[in-house]
Amino acid sequence: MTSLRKENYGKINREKVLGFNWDNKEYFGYEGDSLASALLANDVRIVGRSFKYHRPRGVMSCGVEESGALVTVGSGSSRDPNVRATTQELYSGLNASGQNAFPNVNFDFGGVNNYLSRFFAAGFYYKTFMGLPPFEWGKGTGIWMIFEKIIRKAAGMGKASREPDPDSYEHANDFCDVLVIGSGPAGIAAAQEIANNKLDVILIEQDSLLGGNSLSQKDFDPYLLNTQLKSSGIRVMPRTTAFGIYDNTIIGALERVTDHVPNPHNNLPRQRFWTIRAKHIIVASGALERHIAFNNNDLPGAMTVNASKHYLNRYGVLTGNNIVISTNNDSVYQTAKELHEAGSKVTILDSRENVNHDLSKDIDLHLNTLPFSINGRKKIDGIDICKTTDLSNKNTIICDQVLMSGGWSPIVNLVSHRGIKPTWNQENLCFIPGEIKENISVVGSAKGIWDEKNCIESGFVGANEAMNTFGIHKKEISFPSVGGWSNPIEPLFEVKSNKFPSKSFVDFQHDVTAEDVRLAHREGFISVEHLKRYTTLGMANDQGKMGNIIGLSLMAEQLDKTIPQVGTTVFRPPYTPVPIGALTGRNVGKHFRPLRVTPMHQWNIDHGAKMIEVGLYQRPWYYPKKNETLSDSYIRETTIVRKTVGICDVTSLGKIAIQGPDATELVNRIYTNPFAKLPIGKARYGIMLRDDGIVMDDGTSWRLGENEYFMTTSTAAAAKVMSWLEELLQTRWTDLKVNVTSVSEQWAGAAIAGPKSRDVLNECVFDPSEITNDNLPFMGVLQTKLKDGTPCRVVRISFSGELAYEMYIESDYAHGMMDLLWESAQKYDGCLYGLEALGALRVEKGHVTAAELDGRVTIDDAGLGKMASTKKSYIGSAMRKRGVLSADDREMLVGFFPINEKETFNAGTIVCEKNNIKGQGVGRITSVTHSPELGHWIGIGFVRGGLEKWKDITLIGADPVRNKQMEIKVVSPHMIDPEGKRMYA
Amino acid sequence: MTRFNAWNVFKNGFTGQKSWDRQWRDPVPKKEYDIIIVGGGLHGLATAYYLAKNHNKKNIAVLEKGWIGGGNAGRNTTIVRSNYMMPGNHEFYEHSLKLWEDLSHDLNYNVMFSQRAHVSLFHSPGARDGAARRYNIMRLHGTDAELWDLETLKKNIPHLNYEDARFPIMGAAVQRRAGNARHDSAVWGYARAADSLGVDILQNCEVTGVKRSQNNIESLETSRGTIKAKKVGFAVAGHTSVLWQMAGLGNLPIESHKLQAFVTESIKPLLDHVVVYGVGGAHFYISQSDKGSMVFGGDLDWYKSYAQRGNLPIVQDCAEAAMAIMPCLGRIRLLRHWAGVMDMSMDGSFFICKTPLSNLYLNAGWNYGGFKASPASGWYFADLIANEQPHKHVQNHNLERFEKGINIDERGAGPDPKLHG
Amino acid sequence: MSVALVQIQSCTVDMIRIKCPYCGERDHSEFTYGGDASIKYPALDAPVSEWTKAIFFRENIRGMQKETWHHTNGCRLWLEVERSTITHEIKSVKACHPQIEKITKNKS
Amino acid sequence: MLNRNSAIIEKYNIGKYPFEDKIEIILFENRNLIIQQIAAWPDEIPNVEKFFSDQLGVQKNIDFNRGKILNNNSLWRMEPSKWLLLGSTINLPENLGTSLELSHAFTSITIKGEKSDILLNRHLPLDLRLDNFPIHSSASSAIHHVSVKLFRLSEKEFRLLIPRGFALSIWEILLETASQFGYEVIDS
Repeated sequence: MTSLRKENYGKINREKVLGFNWDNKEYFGYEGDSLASALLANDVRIVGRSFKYHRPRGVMSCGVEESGALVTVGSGSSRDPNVRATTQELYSGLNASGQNAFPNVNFDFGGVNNYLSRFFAAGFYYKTFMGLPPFEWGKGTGIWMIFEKIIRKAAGMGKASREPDPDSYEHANDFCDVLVIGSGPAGIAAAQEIANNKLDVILIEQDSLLGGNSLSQKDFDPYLLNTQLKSSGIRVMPRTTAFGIYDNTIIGALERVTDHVPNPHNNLPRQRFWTIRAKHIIVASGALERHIAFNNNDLPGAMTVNASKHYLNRYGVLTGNNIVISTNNDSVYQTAKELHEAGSKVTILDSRENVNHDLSKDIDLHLNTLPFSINGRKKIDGIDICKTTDLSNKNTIICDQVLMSGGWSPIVNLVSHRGIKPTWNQENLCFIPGEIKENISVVGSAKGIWDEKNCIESGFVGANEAMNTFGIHKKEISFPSVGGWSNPIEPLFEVKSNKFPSKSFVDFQHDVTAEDVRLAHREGFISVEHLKRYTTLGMANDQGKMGNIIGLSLMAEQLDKTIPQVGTTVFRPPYTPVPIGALTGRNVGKHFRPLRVTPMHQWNIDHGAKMIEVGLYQRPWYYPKKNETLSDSYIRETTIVRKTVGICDVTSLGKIAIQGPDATELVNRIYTNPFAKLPIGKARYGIMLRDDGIVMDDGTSWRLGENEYFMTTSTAAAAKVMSWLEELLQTRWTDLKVNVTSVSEQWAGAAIAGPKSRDVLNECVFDPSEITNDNLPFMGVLQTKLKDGTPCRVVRISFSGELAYEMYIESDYAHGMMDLLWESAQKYDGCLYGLEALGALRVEKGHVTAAELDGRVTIDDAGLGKMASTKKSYIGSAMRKRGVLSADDREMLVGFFPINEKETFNAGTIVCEKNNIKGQGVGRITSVTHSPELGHWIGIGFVRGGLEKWKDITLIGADPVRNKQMEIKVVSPHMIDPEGKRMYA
Repeated sequence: MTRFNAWNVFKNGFTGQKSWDRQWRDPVPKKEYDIIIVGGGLHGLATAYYLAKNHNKKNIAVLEKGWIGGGNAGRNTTIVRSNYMMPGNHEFYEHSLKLWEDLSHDLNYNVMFSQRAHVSLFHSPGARDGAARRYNIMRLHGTDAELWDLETLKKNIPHLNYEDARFPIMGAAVQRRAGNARHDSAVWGYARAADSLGVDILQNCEVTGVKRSQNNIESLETSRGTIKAKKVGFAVAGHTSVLWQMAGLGNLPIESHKLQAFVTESIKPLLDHVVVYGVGGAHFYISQSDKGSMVFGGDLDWYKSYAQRGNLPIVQDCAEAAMAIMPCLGRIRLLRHWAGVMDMSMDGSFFICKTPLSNLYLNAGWNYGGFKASPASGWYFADLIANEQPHKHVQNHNLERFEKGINIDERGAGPDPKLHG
Repeated sequence: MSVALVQIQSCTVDMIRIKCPYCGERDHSEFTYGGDASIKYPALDAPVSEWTKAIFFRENIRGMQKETWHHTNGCRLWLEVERSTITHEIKSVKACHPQIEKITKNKS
Repeated sequence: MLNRNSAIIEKYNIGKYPFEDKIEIILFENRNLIIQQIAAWPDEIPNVEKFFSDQLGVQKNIDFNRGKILNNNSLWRMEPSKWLLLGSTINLPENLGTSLELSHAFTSITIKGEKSDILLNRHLPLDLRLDNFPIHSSASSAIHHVSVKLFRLSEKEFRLLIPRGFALSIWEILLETASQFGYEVIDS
C-alpha cells in the first residue's frame, strides 16, 4: 500500500496525525482530511458496492453528490449507514466500514449479480417472481413472498442499528435580514457587501471550511477568510447545509455539531435542525461537475476532474500517477496542468474538434476523441478510446485513473423548491434558475457563471438586489452573462457501446445504465416521471445529482426531442438527506409529547397511585395495597365508595369561566337542555351537540352569579369545547357580550363520593353548617372556605350514584386540600380511588362517557332524549332528528348482564342474536366492570331497538379476537339505585 | 403481447431485452366512446379494466390530464388492509383485499403485494377495546383479525420502544393478510391489462369543458379535442369538485386536503410489518419498501389545499412519531417527501354512485383510503356503470346519505373533513 | 401528438406565515385551520335541508378562498384569511369579530 | 391558609450546572405571582384605558404586545381587548368588562443571562432580536406544543408563563437545552 500524499500540497494539518479504522484495519490521516481523502491517501480504492449489481465502487467525487463511496460509520447503537465518505470529516478513532457486501467490499459474494446483470434490466422484477418459474404458475401471494424475502435481503444499502439512537438533537430558530447560502467567491462577495451596509447577515456553508470551490485552489487560505468575515459582523455557520427553501424566504438547515468530534460532550446535541426566517436569501450554492456515460465508467479510480483537483490542493492527495482526463469543456485544463505539475502523467481526451489551449508539451491532448470503455475489474488498467467519427476503431491507453467532465450543472435545487422552473441553457448545456419573483437572488456558478471574476461580480449584483429589499439602493449593475469558457462546450452525455449488456452507468448507486433508459422507452415509459420510476434513475441517496441530466439527454435522444422539451425532473427537498433524529429534535422518548399533570400528581404518587395516560394527562388508575392487582384494587375501591367514602382526583376535567351579560344566552344556545332559569348557586348537567346533531360532549355548568358560569367539560373534549365557544362568539354570534377563559389550570378538583362524604366535607370546611342537605341540595353550588380559611368551591354532584360532592381549590393549594380530605376520610375507613373504580361506579349507574359517545351516537341513542328541549333552539336541534337518526330500530343505550353470573366479558364485544352470530350483530358492549354490589360482571352498550325489544331474550356476546363468547341478557342501564335515593340522601 | 414470466425474462437476457412490447399503446383519441372514464389514476384504470373484463364492454377510453399514475396513485404509502367496520365499508374493503391477493396473476404484472401484516398499536385499555370492536366485526364477517398482547408483539417486532415511550405500548390489533404493494406497478399493471383488452388510455388529455343537456353529458372538451361519450365516469380524486363544477352540478360534500408521505435512504431489512400508531394527537404509519426505504406518513396538513406539496411542521411531526415507536431510526435519513391531494368527504367514506345526470357516474371521496381501495373501487364502479344499479355493498355510498342521516363515519369525527385523516 | 410528455412542476414545501393582526407574522403551526369562512350558518331552527347544504356541501374553491384560522397558540383570535388553495399565498388577514377587526385594523 | 405548592418543585434543584466551566443562563421561578386577566368589552377599551390611568397610573395607553412596569406590578396587553396584570389585582367595573384571577393557572419562570435569547430560540419561533422584540415586549406562542406567554424584561432577561400542568415538562426540556450553555438555578 502506497501513500499518495504530496508534500507541500493541501490545507491539512500535518502536525496532527489521526488514526482511524477502515474495515477492521488501522490507517492514518491528518486533521482536515475527509474520510475519502484519507482512504485515497492510503490507496484504499474499493470503498463501496453498488445497489443492484454489487459492483466495486470507489470515491467518485469530493462532495454531497457522491454516489460511490457510501460507507457505514460507527458501530453499535451509533451505527450510521450510508455516510458519504467525501463529506465525513476524519477524526481520531473514526471507525468506518464498507456496506452492502459480504464478507466485505473488496471481495463480495453479491458480485455474482454483476454476471447476471443481463437478466436484471430495468423493471425485471415487475415481470417475474409472481409465481413458480418459468411461467409464474400459482395463485395468491405465497410465492412472491418467498422471493420478496430474498430480494429484501439483497437490497438496501447499509445496516441500521436496532438500538435507540443514543444521541440528542435539537431544533433551533433564527431570524436575519439576509441569508447567504454558500461561501464560494460569489457568496463571500455578496455577504461582505451586505454586511458593509449594516444589515444582519447569516452565511451558511455546508463544509467545515469556507471557500467553496476556492478550496481546490493551491494558494487559497480558508482560515484567513473566516477571520475576515467574522470581523465584518457576518454570522458564519459552517458545517450547516441549507436543505430546503420554503415559503416566505424561510430555509431549513442542518448543522452537524459533533459529527467530526471523537468523543463529544453529552450536553451537546449531535445535530441541529435550523429554521431560519430571512427577509432575503442569496443562493450561492455553486455547481456540480457531471460524469460521462460509457462502458465501465464506474470502476474504482473513475472520478470527476474537479474532485481530483480538490484532493490534490485541499488534501494533498494525488489520486493517480497515470491519469486520463475525458472532457467536452474547458474546465479541465487548469486541473490537467496542476496534476501534471504534481507529478502525474496526464492525457486529455477532448471530444471537440478545435480547442485553443496553452498546454505543456508533456500533456497529451487527443482532440475529437471519446472514452469508449475502461479496462480492469477492481481497478483501472487502461482505457479504450476512439475518435468521435469512428467508434469501432479503438486504441488502448494504459492508465490508473480516468477523470471525467461532461460539463457542469448549477445547483438549482434550492430555488426549484420554490416552484421556480429551471430553464435549459443550450450554449452551456445546463439548467439555470428561472425568473424569481420572491426575495431570492441566485449568484455565481449556481446561476451558470463559470468565470471566478464574473462570479464575484454576480455576488455584488445579488447583494444589490438584497439591499433593494431594505430600501438601500446602490448603483445599478447587471449580472455577468452565463458561461465564460473561451471554447464552447459540446454535447457529450453518452458514448454508446456495442457491448451487451452495457455497463454505461447513468446513475451509479442504483446501477441504472443507458440501456435501461432505452428499454424503458421501448416499453412506453415516455414521460420523465415514468422513466424515473421504472428505472429508479435519480432515486438513490444522491437524488440524481450526478446522473439526472445524462438520463434526460438519453430520453430526449430517444424521443427525438430537446432536453427542455423532455422536461426537468422534480427537485424535492431535502437537498441532502436529513436524519430523522434531527427532524425530531428534543421531542423524543418521554418528551415525545409534553406530560400534563394535575396539581396533586405527586400527592397521588406518594399515596400509592398507579398512573395511566389519558390524553396528555397522567391520572391515577388505581391505588393498590400490597400485592393487589388492578382488579383487586378497583373492586375494593368501588366497594368502599359505596360503603363509606372515597376521594378521587378529577382535575383533568376541562373548566371554562363564562362571564358577561350574555353568559346565560350562550350557555342556553349550546346545551340541549334549558339553562335560562338556572338559579344562582345551582349547577346543571348538560349535553352539547355538533352542528350535525350528533353528541359532542357532556358536562356541567354552575351558575356562580347573575353573569357568571363555571363550565366543566370532559377531559378529552376540553380544548375542543374551548375553541368551539371562541369560534361561536367570534364568528357566528358576535353580538353576544361574553368572555370565555380556560380556567382548567387554575382549579384543582377532587370528588368525594359515598354515604360518608358529607361527614368528610364537614370536617374540612370552615363552617360545617353550610354543608347540609337543605343548604347544599343535589346540584347545589357553594363558594366557601376550608377550615384554615383557604377559599374553595363545593358542588354536590354525583357520577357514582352515591351522595357525592366535588371540591375545587386553586391549584397551588391542591396538596393541602388532599391532605385535609384524606385525613378526614381515613377516619371513616375511606379510600382513594382511581379511574378504574370511577369507571366501575359510573357503569353501574349507566352514565355515558367517551366510550359510548363515539361521534355517531345521538342524544336519544344515549337514552338522554329527555334532555333535548323542544321549547328552544340550540346547536344541533335542527339536525338531530334528520332521516334515520330518529328511526325506531336505532342502537340504544342498555345494560348487559351475563346469563351465567360467573362469566366475564369485555368492552368491544359484539352483541348477536343466538342463531345469527355474524356480521354487524345487533349491538355492542362499550364499557364493562365487575360490580361488587351485584356480585357479577355488568356492562353497558347499545342494542338495536333498545331494552324494550330484547327484554328477556338471550343474546350472544361475541368476542372472537379474545376467544370469548357468552350468553348475555339486556337490562336497564341504571343497574344500581335506579330511583337515585342515595344521591339525594 | 409478450407475457411477463421468468422464461421471457431469461430469454430477453440473451437477446438484448429486445422483445418486450410497449406496455400500453398511445392511441389517437376517437371521436366517440361508449364509456369514458375521466382520471388515469388507479381507480380510473381499474374501472376501465373491469368494465372490459367483467362486463365485456368495448370502446372505452381513460382520459388522463398528465401521465397515468401521476396523482395519488404515485403519492401514497402503499398500505393495503380491510380493517373497516361500518356496514358496506367492511364488505367493500375486504373485497378489495381479495382482489389484491391475486392481482399479480390477474394482471400478469407483479404488483408485489406483500401480506406482511398490518399491526396497529394500542396504548390504553380503552384503545384496546375500541380496536376489539372493529376487529370483532371483521371476524364476524369472516375476515382475519387478531389482538396481540404485549408479549406476542415483542416477539414479532422486538425493536419498538418498549422502554421509555411517552405512551407505553400495550399490544396491537393485527390483520395478517394486510400489507403493502408496489404502487407504480399496480398502475402500470392495470394500464397494460386494460390496454390489452382494447381500452384507449389517452394521456395528456385534460378535460377542459363538459357539454351537457338538461339531464345528460353529451361530450367532453379536452386538450386533445372534443370527445363524445355515451356514459361518463369521474374518478379524479382530489379534483372532483373542479370537474363537478365544470359539469354545472354545484357543490359536493368534499373538500380537498393534502397528505404527505416520506421515504428514507435504503437500509437492510429493519421492519417486516406495517406498523400503525395513533396516540397523543399523532397519527402515524410506517413500513419498509422492498428496496429498503422506510416509508411513512401521518396526518393531513391541517388546511384545505390543491397543492401537491407538504409543509415543514408536519415533516417534523411525522419524524417525532417515527422516533416515538422506533428510536433506532434517529440516524436514518429522510430522502424525499411529497404530498397528494385527498378528496376528503364529510364522513370519511367514499362515493360510488349515480348523479343528477343520467349518464354521469361518480367515484370520489377516497379520503385516506384510496390506494387499498382501488381494485374494489374499479370493480364496483364498473358494476355500477354497466348495470346502472349500485351493488348492495355501496348502496349507501351516495350523495343523499347526509340528509338521510345514514352514518358510515368510521371515525365518528363529524362533518369536518380535516378530522377524517 | 405521439408522446405523453409533461413538464413537471418542481415540488415545494409550505411554510405558511400568517400575519396575525394582533401578534404579527407567525408560523402557521401556531394556528388551527377552521374551515370555509363563507359558509352562512342558518338560523338554529332552520330546516334540515338548509343545514345539510351549509355543513355538508362545500364549494371547495380552487383558488382564492376565505377561510377561518384560530390563533390557538397565540392571541386566540379567530381570523378570516384570504388564501389561495393552489399556491397558498395569503392575500389578507383580519379578525372575524367585527369590533376586534376595527381595533386591530389600523395597527397591523 | 394552606401552603402553596410549586408545580416544578420536584425538579427544582438549586445549584450550578456549568458547561466547560461556563454558566450563561440563570433560571428561577417567580413563586406566588399574582396574575389577573382584565378583559374589556371592545367598545369600552378607551374607558378601560382611562381606568388603568386612574387606578394604576399608566400614563400612556399600552400598545399591542407591550407592557408597562409599574411600582409593584406590571400591566401587559396580551390580546386586543385583554390585559394581564402581574403582581396585584384591581376591581374592574362590570360595565367595562370582566376580570378573572389566574394566579394558579400559570407557572412563571425567569430566564436571564448571556444566552437567554438563544436558549429561548431553541424552542420558540419568535424573532427575539432587540429591534424586533424590544424591552417590555410580550408575545404569546408555544414551546413544545404548549401555549406560553413571553415577556422581555431587559435585553437578556425574559419571563415565561407556562400553563401549570405542563410546567414540569417544559421546565425539564428547557434545562436539557440549557445544559449546553451551562446554567444555574437560583432560589425563587
